[in-house]
Amino acid sequence: MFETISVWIAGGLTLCIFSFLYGDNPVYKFAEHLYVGFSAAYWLIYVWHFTIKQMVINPIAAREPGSLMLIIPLFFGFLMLSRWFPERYSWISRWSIAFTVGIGAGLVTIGQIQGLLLPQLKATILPLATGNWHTNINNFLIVIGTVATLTYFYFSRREGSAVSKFSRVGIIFIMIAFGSSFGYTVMARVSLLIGRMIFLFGNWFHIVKPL
Amino acid sequence: MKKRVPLVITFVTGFIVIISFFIPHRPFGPLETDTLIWYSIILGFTLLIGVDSLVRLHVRQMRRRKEGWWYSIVFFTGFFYCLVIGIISIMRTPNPFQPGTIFFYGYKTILIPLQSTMFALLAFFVASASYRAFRARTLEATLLLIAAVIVMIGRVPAGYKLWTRLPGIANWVFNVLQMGAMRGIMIGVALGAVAMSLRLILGIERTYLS
Amino acid sequence: MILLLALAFSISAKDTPDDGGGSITVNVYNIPEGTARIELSRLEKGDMLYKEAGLIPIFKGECDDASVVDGIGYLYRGKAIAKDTFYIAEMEGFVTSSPQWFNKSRITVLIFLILFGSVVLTYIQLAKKNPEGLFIRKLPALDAIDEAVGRSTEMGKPVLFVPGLEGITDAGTLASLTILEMVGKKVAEYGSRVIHPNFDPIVMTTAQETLKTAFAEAGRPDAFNKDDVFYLTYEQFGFAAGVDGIMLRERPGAIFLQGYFYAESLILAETGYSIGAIQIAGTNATTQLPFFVAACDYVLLGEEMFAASAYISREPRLLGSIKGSDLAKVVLLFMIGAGVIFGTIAGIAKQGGNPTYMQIFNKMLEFLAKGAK
Amino acid sequence: MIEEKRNFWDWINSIDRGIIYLIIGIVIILPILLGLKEEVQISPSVRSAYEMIESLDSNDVIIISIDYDPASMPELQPMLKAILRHAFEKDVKVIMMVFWPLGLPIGTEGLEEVAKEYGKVYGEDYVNLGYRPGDRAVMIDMGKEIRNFFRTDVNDILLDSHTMMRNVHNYNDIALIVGLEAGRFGEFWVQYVGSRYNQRIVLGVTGVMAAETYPYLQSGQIEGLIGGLKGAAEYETLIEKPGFGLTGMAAQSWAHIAIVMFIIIGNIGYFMTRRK
Repeated sequence: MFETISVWIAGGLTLCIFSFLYGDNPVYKFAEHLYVGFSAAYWLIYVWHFTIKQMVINPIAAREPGSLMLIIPLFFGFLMLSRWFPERYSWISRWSIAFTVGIGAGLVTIGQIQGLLLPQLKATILPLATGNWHTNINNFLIVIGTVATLTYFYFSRREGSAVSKFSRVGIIFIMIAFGSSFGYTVMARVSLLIGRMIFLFGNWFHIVKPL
Repeated sequence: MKKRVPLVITFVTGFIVIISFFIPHRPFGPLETDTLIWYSIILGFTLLIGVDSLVRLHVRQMRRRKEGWWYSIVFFTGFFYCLVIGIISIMRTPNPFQPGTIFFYGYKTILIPLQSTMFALLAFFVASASYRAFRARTLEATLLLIAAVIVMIGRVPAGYKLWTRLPGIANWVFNVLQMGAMRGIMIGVALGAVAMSLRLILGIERTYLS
Repeated sequence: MILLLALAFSISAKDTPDDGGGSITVNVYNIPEGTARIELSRLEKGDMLYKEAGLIPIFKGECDDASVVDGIGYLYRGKAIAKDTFYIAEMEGFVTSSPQWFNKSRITVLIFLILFGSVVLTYIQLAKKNPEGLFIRKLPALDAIDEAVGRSTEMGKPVLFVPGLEGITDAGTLASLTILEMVGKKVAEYGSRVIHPNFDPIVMTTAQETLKTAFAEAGRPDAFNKDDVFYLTYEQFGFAAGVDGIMLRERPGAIFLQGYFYAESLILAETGYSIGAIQIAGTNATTQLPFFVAACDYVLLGEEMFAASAYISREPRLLGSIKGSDLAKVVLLFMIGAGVIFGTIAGIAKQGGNPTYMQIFNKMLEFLAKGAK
Repeated sequence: MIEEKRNFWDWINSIDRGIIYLIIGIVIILPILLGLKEEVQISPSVRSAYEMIESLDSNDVIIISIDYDPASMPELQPMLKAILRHAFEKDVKVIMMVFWPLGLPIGTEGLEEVAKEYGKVYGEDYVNLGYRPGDRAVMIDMGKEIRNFFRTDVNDILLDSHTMMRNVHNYNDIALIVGLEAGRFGEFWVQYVGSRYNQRIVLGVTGVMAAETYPYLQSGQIEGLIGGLKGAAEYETLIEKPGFGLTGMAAQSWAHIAIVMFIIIGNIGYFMTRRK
């Protein structure tokens, strides 16, 4: 019984959202606001369970060594909500923001160099004489594609220079990349619709095998 | 105090993360571990900033009886419904997210259909956009179009039926032609990101404090 | 017979390299056929008995024992347990663990970081001294801004500027604000109007300030209407629907989609295309670029956005970063070029029966980045 | 007559979007209702992902990271189930964790469902760690000790009380990481775990993310790549357990054909109207 009601509500809400195809309308707006409200409260439960309870309260309750220190980040976390405090003190929230910005920046610096720049550079240095002409051609195209794209994004080049002319090759590769990425995205979006349709005709109307 | 302290905090925390990457020795290694845990706890609260502004926005709209204010009532209906079933589940079970709790049912009934249908709408929009915008106006647009069509057809079983080598060609376009350009773009973006991060750590970029 | 002996189950241990201490790396070799699990035990110097120390994963035959104390000697013993038998491997000398001051395996990252960092900082200093002295290519989309605003004014239509869905800390949003400043100046000069719907409240306040300054600098501070920069909603598709509505109602002559966008990008770009506006897009969201390229007249592709904002603002920090990245690209290109040529020669040599160069080539690559297992 | 002709090409050049929506709806619904089946061809990147898991021994431990939410569920949930079936079939032990806040319940549901199919026991064969904010920070600290961030599992039970976790401390004890990605976290797994800790990674990504993930495949930073619903269908074919992925393939095929048709028609219209 409970399951059935749940599926009927879910099916109805699905149709509400689909009504957007006809244009922005009150039914769609109703569903949209319901969604936003529901997910907002969902985040509250998340922060409680995973941040406050599991990461701060539980270790302190278990008297783990050093766990009392966890109150400090908890305090700075609350500071994020600067608008809860009198305007005069709201600048303190910048301390928490600065903390996350600093760590984020440090992580990006390391991650991009170690995880992207160096390995991708290494993977582009491909020998063009491997004994297999097929691989040779592919390697050549990969090297040219990368080099030409990098040249396209070289902003110190002057109009009409040889570098500028070569960068035209880059735009060809970039367009092919965007095209194939577009094709893949079409696939992704269509899959999502298929998922919803199978829900409607399977879980709700029981015409086909449900999810 | 208002600007200097945040700049110092950004510098110190960024520096800890970078230096402890190279120096595993005490105090840096353990310091990194603790800093990252603190980071995670503070970051948890950024989720709340969005919730906070949303609630405020809708309270304001209801007070001012702004046009469409009754949607704010819908917002709060969803909000309190989720909050109540969430709290009930927290009190009843150690894990409110476990299948079987009423919180989970709420999620399945409301959140899944709404969120996934919103994205499913994109299938219609992407079809209409491809029809409208994919015109062979220039050489660039033509290349984009051809690559898109090859991948679209080559990535589904129909492509194989059309021409058995089409899936292979689609894979080749992706693995070789697409890959090189995407790598070039990614390297460029990564350089920009590292430059931006260094600017942040060194206090040259301060827009986030304004 | 010798072959059989060489394949006997054996164990070795050493201080875990490049770590903060308190860990010993244990390896086992020639794991016997049919082994179900390998138990590890260790003997502390001065003790009499071996104590349990966990399991060694069979898939790699290696584990780090992180429960040791620095400076104390340990002996390890591996016990490979098969269905109805077991094999034992023991070590000869004691090992101790110790912390290291520098992680040698990460030297390449450090070199890169120092070189790139100093290049960027030097350029920022140079740009501070002489911002006009650093050359950056002018992008066609920038010329188009003038044209788009002009034509829009001629038709008596407003200009729409959408700043994307990210907050103020996103590089794309920051670049978007610089471009907004330029658009704002043009709009003020032509006496037109700019509509600026927002997703993020902080971006909204910043955009108001930016436009106010832009109108003032153009000599028309009174022409700026604060209500044209407004907050729309905090929900992705709600925002898309709202902007769509604005496009259909106000029929802007020029649309700027500048900033970080998500899946809604294609809804916005398509509606803009269908009302026949000149569209100038720019985003650092690589996944959304294809839609903009297909549906917009001019697109700033990723990094081009940052270059454009540096070009417009001439801010040393932006200019310096772009020039620094440019120099880094040149270096990378040279490394790729030299590497490919050397690799090709090495490949030819290898086919000719001389593998030495190929070995050097592979060593060099290994230095750049450690390969996956 | 000429007037009429031009009208036709104009119409072709600007078909009303309602008609497009209708046709797309039909070509997706019909194959589902008719229960059309399609076979898929296996692409090399999915095969290498499959072979990676196939090469694991029983009792090896893998991490599966749920980095998506209901919006991308139709693409990634079939991958989750297929990979879980493959892993449990081989008696590989699974640790599940989540980095997208709204993804935990669907991930848990998939895990429990497949675990039940194979009679697996919680704590012995699989563990659910739950969610932590701070993605990259969590990934890095887990390389030192998983318990730094996860003292307990999602149910507040200490990790040490689960038999399968007793000897699992960091990535050294993890045979493989499988990331199911709808956003940038796949890149984070590669950059902060793959490169830093030399960890083997297989990614399953949505179609949108596929383009950005291929460079990591070519550079060997990931061992395999499963892209979109088609990738899921390929994986289901490889483990011979058809699921949602294969069910959707016929509709997928027809929708793509319809969209390509629209593109072709649009271009014909464009050239015919422009010629005049």
